[in-house]
Amino acid sequence: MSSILLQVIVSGLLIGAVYALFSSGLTLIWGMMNVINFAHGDFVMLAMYTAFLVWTAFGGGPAASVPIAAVVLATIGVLSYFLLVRHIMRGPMLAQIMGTFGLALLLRYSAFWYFGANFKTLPDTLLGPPFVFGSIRVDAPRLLAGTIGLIVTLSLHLILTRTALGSRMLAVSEDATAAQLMGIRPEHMQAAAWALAAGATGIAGALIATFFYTSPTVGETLAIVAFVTVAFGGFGSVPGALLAGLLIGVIEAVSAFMIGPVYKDVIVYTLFVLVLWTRPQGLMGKA
Amino acid sequence: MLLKASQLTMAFGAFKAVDDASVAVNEGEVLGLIGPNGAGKSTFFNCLTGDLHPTSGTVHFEGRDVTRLTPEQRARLGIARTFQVPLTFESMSVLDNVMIGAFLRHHAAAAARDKALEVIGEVGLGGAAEASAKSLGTPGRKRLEIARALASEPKVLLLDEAMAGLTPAEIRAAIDLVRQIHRRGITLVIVEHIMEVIVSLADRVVVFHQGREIARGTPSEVTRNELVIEAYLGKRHAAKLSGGTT
Amino acid sequence: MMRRALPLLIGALALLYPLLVSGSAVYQRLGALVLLSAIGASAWNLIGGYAGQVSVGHAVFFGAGAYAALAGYAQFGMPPIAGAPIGVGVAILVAALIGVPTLRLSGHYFSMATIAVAELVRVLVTNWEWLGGAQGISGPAIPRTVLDLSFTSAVPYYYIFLAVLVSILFMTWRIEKSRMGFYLRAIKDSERAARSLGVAAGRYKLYAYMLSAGLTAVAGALYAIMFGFVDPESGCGILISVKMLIMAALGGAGLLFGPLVGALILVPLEEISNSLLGGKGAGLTFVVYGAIIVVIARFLPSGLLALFTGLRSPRKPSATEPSHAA
Amino acid sequence: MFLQRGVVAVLGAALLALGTAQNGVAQQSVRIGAIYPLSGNAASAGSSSKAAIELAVDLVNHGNPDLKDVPLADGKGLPGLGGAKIEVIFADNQGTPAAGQNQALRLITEEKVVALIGAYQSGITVTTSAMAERHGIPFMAPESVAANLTERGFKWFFRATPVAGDFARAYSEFLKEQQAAGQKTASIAVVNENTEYGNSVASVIKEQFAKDGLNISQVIPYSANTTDVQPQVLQLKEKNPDVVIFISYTSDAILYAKTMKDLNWKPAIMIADDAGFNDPSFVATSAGLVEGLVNRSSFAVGKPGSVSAVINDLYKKKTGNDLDDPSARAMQGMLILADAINRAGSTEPAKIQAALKATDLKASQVITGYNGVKFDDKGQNVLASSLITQMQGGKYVPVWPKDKAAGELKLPYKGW
Repeated sequence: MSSILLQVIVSGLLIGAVYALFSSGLTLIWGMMNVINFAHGDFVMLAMYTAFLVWTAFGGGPAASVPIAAVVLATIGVLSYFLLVRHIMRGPMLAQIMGTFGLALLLRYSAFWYFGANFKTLPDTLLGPPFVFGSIRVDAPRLLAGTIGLIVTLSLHLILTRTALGSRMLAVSEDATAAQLMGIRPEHMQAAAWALAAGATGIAGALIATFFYTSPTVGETLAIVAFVTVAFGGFGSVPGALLAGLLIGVIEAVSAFMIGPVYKDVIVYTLFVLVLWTRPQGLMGKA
Repeated sequence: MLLKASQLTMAFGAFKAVDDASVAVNEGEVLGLIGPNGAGKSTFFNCLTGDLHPTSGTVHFEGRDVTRLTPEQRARLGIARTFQVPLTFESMSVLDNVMIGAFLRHHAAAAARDKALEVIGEVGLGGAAEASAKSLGTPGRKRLEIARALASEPKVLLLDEAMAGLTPAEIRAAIDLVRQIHRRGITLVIVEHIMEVIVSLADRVVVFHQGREIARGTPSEVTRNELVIEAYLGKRHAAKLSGGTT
Repeated sequence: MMRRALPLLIGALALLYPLLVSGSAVYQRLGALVLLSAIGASAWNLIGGYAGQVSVGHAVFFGAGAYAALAGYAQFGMPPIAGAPIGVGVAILVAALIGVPTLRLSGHYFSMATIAVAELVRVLVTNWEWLGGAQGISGPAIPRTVLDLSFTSAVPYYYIFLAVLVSILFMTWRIEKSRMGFYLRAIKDSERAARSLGVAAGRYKLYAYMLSAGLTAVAGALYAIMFGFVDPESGCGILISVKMLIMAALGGAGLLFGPLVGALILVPLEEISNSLLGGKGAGLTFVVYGAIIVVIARFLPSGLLALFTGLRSPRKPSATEPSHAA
Repeated sequence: MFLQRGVVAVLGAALLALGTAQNGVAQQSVRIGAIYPLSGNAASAGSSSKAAIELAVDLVNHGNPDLKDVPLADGKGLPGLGGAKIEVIFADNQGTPAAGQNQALRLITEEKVVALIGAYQSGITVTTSAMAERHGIPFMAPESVAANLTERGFKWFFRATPVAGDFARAYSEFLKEQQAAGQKTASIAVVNENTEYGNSVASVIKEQFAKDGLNISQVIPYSANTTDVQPQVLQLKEKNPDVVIFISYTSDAILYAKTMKDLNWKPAIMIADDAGFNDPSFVATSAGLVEGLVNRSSFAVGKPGSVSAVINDLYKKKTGNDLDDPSARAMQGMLILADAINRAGSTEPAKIQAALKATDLKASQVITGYNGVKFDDKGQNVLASSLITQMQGGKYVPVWPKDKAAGELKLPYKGW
């Protein structure tokens, strides 16, 4: 294998891990509450601005911006849950699309109003020079984002499967009434899920900001990828999102390199539709 | 023979929910399917209605192989059903619910409405025709499902635990309703775990256990069958049953 | 009395609206825009509202109509309106192709599949030179004959759109009252129960999808005729799909007049807030727009019209024929 | 009943909006409508253009002593109309052709503007100018380059900007000069975004270069607003062309600058076709990554005291950014309109149209690098031209053609 092709695959894996990272919050909400959060991309956008603010305020890098963005976004997540989502999730699916789409516009253009339309970026020297392995180069921000992406998705998975909080949240998602009879307050668990999901999204956004531009409409660019990743991997499955993210990253990179960048979307969407047709529950979703 | 299942097997992976079951339903009879939870009777039932396609074996209706037909195709041939957990059309009125069934044989809305109103009267929901299906309680919903199925003018009606969740008084009313349906010449297949229902309604009973048929005969025969008592009823229930009360 | 007077009043208002605002070309045009959006949303309503299959990819059909109208002009010099039937045909055909596999999917999976297919189509159209590729295609900039339907005033558009909308609503009303309408609602509530009663759910969903697609193409063709331009984003972009859905949902999905009510609220809101706030360039238009959508979703999740159907007796519109009034 | 009340309420609100919109009509001012993307993906560019147009109007209305050569910049308003001031009404096209056309109608019929300027995106200029044409209102397109805009037989459409053919000729001549000077130009790659702008410019460049014997060895179209540009950069790295021409919007431009550094690849000559690479956001975020980048621009800041330098200072004071090329062209468009209205001596559209047709501005009278302004029958400015600039120390400096240069061209490309 030529070293360039190897570099293409490495690059694909890195961006794929990032896709997984910013999709895991979406899949959590989707799987646990059966709510499509159309504002997910705008949550990422808010986290990116948070990182930018942290840097302009006191020059803080990811070490400061990641935890701050996680807390800020978790708060926004809980607020969204109590003020909006709690009320629309029992309604028809259309109300959820309508409500979260409205929320997306509200967040996007509030950011627009506050920060202006200009693109912002963090200095590219924030995290030091790229790592060089032979002929393969891995830039530090992406490596950090990819690594933390793996850690966050794995931790989310462990929280869901190995902790009391996780099993309670799953109990609520399986059967809220039964869970209530067992003394679990569904609203608390759902709020916790939103906090967790939005917090993970906060981490994702703060990390993406280190190598991507930030603008009020950046969420749109990212959201579609997140939707496809989540549906591809299986709604609600965090490991599914990880697998799908990595796959999409590599497929995009290799097809863009070998066939042409304009066709990478064609290939990813076609694959996605094929997966839906043959395996509607996604790669790792429950049947 | 109206409806016949031959050597039906339904496997989910390695697990066989129904294992080589053969059951025939005669025209005009009331057949009971019983068995403990997980015995495979619901799976078997769903193979008859077309909700599931068996892994192997065949289903014949009026001599015709319907194994691969969809539920809607079977409904058109005259197989109707109710659901264990009622699946009423929640956004519609009782009348509209029943009209969905009536539309199968009456394509014009007016004719379907007439048919539906007639059936609604028969099942005793007359006063509630305009009420929303959502407003009904469990007995009402079960009755609505039966009305809906009847409006499709079936030859055979399959009732999936139509009495579950009802009070004894409601059960007695429901049994009367089923008898009345039977008198109209509709063949019935009843899945039940309430013995009283089976004993008072069924001409013949087939008992399932772990996916296999373990006994068949009249209700009194199977309730005396050792295998059935051991596998399913348990001694306590058997004693209760012979006492004749519940 | 009131029940009879109200529809008459609304009908008269609809017919006279361009005269009532004759002093303002902008408000005449606003009327036409409301009707155009209502046409699209009503078309979507057939599959998304009545049958409950939430398509987020109707832009494909909208684009088919819009592109057919203008490609017919650009390639063969046809008047755009002549391309409309071709667009409708293409949309129905494409709907059949997309529908057969995707309508098997349920709930969110269907929605996701429609998004993906629509994005796929958008990317393909972007790379399709015959359709103008990324640059899009323009209609006749200067009308050659009246058949080009290129008017300075919005009033002719208003009446064309009104006639189309009334036809679509009449057709929808007929369907609503018929077996198909009942079946679609049954499928929405419980596909499994519907099938057990002999409803060929797959076929009816496909019919509704194809019909909805064809009517959406009409909306697309009318859009292209009025605006005289379409490119991949304005023809097949995801925003087109979402707007149709939001409009129907806001008024009341699955209700005859739901989409129209949604359009009556959202289109003026969009236009007026853009006129008042857009020039300031602070994005306030969309803050207002988003906030209102959120508030309606929060307090009226089934749409504005649910407010009235909830207050009325539980009697369904199905019982309006006097001979059967109980 | 409720529905009825709703309709009345909506109509009421609408009429109210109409009322307030009309209240602001001032008797003495000449009203011009400006339609730009003030929300959506291109909002960054739209707000810069808005600021530049405001600056142009400010020059006409209040003047500036350092700009004696620029027509009307003496602060006397429009002498041809008794010193009337210009008032610009801005509208947001929201990045959609529909909103652009709706707003055009509003500006024409409600705001009674005498001319329109806009609309940045070519597709929106199509629909917006069609509305102006139907109403017989002059339309000035200062920056939309799509070729078909001037092929529609419009009588009210004027375009001041150079178009793709002009850029392509400039690149070709520039590269041939570099070839003659000993630079390697054996293989040329074109990387273009895949919407109307990138596609049309790329195809014109391909034609022109083929005619001029320049070898394009690689063309990489890609979808705009992409999440990742690593594959594109790796494709370049694999073929290693001597020259790369990027045709990109801001978001992708930022990613290309970063990614080329991350993957450590650069060509000997890197050319950017204006757009994203001239966006103040790009310069602010990425200037340090693209030292030596050759760019195309119609505007470049000249020596201190020159017209362009004075205007750039004024713009910087207003916005905090240097004046970028598309915004400078928007500003130029507004100044051309103002000049024509002044010469028309009337706010009657037909007279403005006639004055626009008679426009004859010299190179010294324009703020951009155009050779002047003169419209042909189709409304295209035949004197429009481009400069070649180079990123030097965080700023674009004009380096070619020689007579308009303010700095020395430094090759090869340095990058970071």
